[in-house]
Amino acid sequence: MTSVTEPVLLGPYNEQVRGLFQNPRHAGDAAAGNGRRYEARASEATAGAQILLIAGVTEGILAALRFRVFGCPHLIAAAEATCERFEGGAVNKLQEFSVSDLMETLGVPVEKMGRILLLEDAIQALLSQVDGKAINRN
Amino acid sequence: MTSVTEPVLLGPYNEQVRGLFQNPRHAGDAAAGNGRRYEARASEATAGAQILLIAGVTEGILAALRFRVFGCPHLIAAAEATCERFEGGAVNKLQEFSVSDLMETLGVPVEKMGRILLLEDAIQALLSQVDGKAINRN
Amino acid sequence: MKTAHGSSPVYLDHAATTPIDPAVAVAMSACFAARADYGNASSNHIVGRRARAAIDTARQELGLLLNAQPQDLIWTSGATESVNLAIIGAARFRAHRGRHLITMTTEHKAVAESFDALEKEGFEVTRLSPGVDGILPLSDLEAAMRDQTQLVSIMHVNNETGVIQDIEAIGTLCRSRDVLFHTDAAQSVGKLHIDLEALPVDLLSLTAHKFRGPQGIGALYMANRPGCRVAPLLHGGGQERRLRPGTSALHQIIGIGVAARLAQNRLAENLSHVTTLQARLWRGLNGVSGITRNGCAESHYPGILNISAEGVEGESLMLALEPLCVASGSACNAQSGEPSFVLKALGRTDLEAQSAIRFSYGPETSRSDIDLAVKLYRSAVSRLRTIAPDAAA
Amino acid sequence: MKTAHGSSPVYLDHAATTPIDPAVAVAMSACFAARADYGNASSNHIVGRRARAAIDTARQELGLLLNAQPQDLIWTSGATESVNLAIIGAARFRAHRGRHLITMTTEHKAVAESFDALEKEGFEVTRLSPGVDGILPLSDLEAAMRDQTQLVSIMHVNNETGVIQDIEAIGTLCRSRDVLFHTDAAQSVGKLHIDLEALPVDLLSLTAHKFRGPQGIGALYMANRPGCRVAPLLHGGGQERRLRPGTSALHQIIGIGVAARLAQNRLAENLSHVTTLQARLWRGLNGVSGITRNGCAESHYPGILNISAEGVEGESLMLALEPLCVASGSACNAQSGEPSFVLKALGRTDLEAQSAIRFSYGPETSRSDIDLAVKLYRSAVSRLRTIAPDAAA
Ligand SMILES: Cc1ncc(COP(=O)(O)O)c(C=O)c1O
Ligand SMILES: Cc1ncc(COP(=O)(O)O)c(C=O)c1O
Repeated sequence: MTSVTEPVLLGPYNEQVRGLFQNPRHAGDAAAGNGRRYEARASEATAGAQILLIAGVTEGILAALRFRVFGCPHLIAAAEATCERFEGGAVNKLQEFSVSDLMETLGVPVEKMGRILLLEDAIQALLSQVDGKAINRN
Repeated sequence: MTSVTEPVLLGPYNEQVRGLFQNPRHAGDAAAGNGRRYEARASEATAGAQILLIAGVTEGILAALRFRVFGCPHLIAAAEATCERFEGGAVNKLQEFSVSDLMETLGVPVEKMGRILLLEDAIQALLSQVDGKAINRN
Repeated sequence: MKTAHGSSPVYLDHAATTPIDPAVAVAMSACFAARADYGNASSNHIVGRRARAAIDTARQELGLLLNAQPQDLIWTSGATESVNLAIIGAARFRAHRGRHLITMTTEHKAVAESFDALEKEGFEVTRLSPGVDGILPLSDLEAAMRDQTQLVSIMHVNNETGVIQDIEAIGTLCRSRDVLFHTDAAQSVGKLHIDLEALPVDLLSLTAHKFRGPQGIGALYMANRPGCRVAPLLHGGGQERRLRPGTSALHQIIGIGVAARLAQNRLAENLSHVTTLQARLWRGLNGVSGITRNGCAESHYPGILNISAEGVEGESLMLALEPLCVASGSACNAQSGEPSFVLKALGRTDLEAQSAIRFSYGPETSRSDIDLAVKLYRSAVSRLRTIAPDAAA
Repeated sequence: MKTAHGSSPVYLDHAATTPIDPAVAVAMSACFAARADYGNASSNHIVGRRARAAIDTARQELGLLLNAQPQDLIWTSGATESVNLAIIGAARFRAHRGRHLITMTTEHKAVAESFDALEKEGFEVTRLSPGVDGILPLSDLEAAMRDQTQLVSIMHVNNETGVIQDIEAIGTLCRSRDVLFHTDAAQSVGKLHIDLEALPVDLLSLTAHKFRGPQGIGALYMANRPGCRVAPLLHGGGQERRLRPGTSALHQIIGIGVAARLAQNRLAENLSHVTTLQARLWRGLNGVSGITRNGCAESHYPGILNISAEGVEGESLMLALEPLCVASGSACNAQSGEPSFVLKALGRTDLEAQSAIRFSYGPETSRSDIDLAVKLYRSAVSRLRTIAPDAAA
């Protein structure tokens, strides 16, 4: 019966979500270093979930990518996973962000897709702020 | 809790009913001896219970009083108790028969009064057959 | 426990309720033992999730017994509630399809009175009588069907006689007319093989305590087909697909699940056991003069044998049979003393019906229990006949 | 049992369901042990009589807890069914007296949805809002009454906030207007002193699993007064004065009886225990900035404490509180994620309502459980606020 026991223990949050939620190392403000600081916000119309992405960009590189979230564990975990993945890489790598991949790895229930789309909105907003020329957006 | 246990064990039939039902010594035909034989019958309109009283009378004495019953345990017990009581006594003693006394000793539920009245009917019928003059009926 | 005789009761009333299987009792007690195992399945925490998981497991177990999808099973408090929900719920939900309903005269009171209630709401009910064998002729059902007929309810195994109706043929007829078919299977589930994937049954009612599970828990099977829906009778917290709200009774559901699993594992074995017992019982009683077997012997669940005897009054017979625990008529009208309407529908007179004794037995009944029953029955009948006036015999 | 942390759950969700009392579990298991103790109470033999006697004893035990006549208690499958039977049953039975009904916006869904169902049948329902303290002003009730008003249903203790309504005053007002009064006492029976000889209550609903009895069994109290009657929702074998048929669930009824007896014996002790715990919990949480206690502190059952916190999202708070088992909103809508309609009726915004945590505890809750709750709550709130954008704080 281990097959039923584990989901029962974890509930709607898989190991990864629990780990990221418990220890969100990228939560908080970005020290932008000597680069430029960008902020992008997205929130649900009903004033439910909110997300704030804060980036420190130096020569097309995301020297820092941080978040603040008011929202459910899946959104916190998704934000943390995203910052973890893209911090230190080129800004235009952010285009590889994929809602469906994230939902799959984090086991986000479909009815919560709206929350993850919020994260996508924030990323798009961030991208549109950062100097458009350095980035190939197609 | 003995107070609840006992009625639970016995159900609607008290010790006396059970004893009389189990061992109805006056069930069956009366050997009328050298006296006269009388029979009285009573039955429910719905062709339910039936009772037959058989008496052997010698000089105003119920030398034998027997019954046959098709009916419930209370009626069988009531018939047996009645025969037991009146056999060997004067016929006119039968007038002492009391439905309410019998119902009380035997713990007959009120909704069964009709059955005991059947027994009374049979006794009345018996009395009216036996020579009326010897008996003081007021 | 002792009876008024001082001897132990011999329980041959399994159609009223069965002893609980010891393994069922253990599983239920285990769920009380740890605080963390006794949760509210609607709660959003580990204790609630554990309760939900246990309930899902039970639903699977019952699903396997019936070869039904677990999600098509709705927990209720027993067959009475299932039957009411099925009949009243479907009739109301489908009132726009027609207001004519068909059932039988030999159904359990839960069915009969659900239809009575619907009549007061303006539905029209046809109540078909079986033949003297207890079986409903299919042609009678066919003849009773009208354009406005929307629901048929015919029980599977009769609780008084053990007679089995041909629910496959009935269901097939109903499907061909686009009429919903409910069957009260309280007396057959866990005892006879039932395959709901194969059977054309839309709604099926069952109760755990007739197959060695706990009292007070049952289920309604509702096929996942268009038009097969019921309006709920109770309203509240949204449990059981909003069809039957209320905090799920965890230990009860665990109990019915285990009972279903055990019943499935032992179905063939149990059936062959009661078949042997019935043969033994019938052999023992058959010689008694003036007795009649109520209901046919062919299409019949062998765990129930119902016998009328001429010239014997039922209540006295019951007492004379002590310490045997048997039923005279249905357990449900045992208190009323009315002659069984089921036996009267088979053509028995009031007197014949009142003299009926239902013997019902199960896996834990032994051959010596049966032999005692034979001995007691024979002597009781002969003793009471000796006492009775000639005209009654 | 372990949680996802590997630590044992700390169960502070007694308003959803309580752990079963070990003595209740023992009594229930005992009734399974001997075949002869597990009968059908409708059967006419020793096993049936024993079942009836045990059921009578349980009815007496519950009667003593409530100071009610045993015969005025009807067994049901729980408060959901009791509430439905009381409200729908009484409204239908008394429809000739008028078709106007009154209730509150903060009732349990079983009550709220029973009234919704009656509205569809053509009854008119007035739903009164409480003040921000959760209490229904008596003058509002009085003002809502009309000549056609035939039934008022106001709960005793609210399941989310613990707020106590003045059922004595409400009942007195109803009596003076010849209006029937039902109260959903699922959260108060066995916890607060209730004297039905003294209280002007006509119908009262209760469920065993909220006072350490088994799930799936409850009762409806119906005062023996002229005009106080309900139409049954289920039809069948005639049990429970024909108001609630179905084979009586013997072990369940034994369980509620024992639970009632124990609750009565320990009422004062238990109440003082939860009062102490509540003081300790509130002392511990009181200092957290931006928190609000939902419902007034004065007329309040101390076994429930409901707290909203600014700038904290409810679902994340629930996860951060593990291994604490608490509720966010009513257990009944835990799955839906909708903000609690009860808290919104007290004037909370969606966000405030969503951040609410209901702590509920009972006799077996220890001071260290409470201390752990305080510690976990404080750190969870501060951690989530740190993560949140400023605007949400
Ligand atoms: C055929 C049949 N239907 C329905 C029922 C009702 O079951 P329950 O009393 O468990 O509700 C019974 C048993 O009492 C039965 O034998
Ligand atoms: C106030 C209130 N009423 C009714 C109920 C319904 O009780 P049950 O789920 O046992 O039917 C509950 C609990 O769920 C409750 O808290």
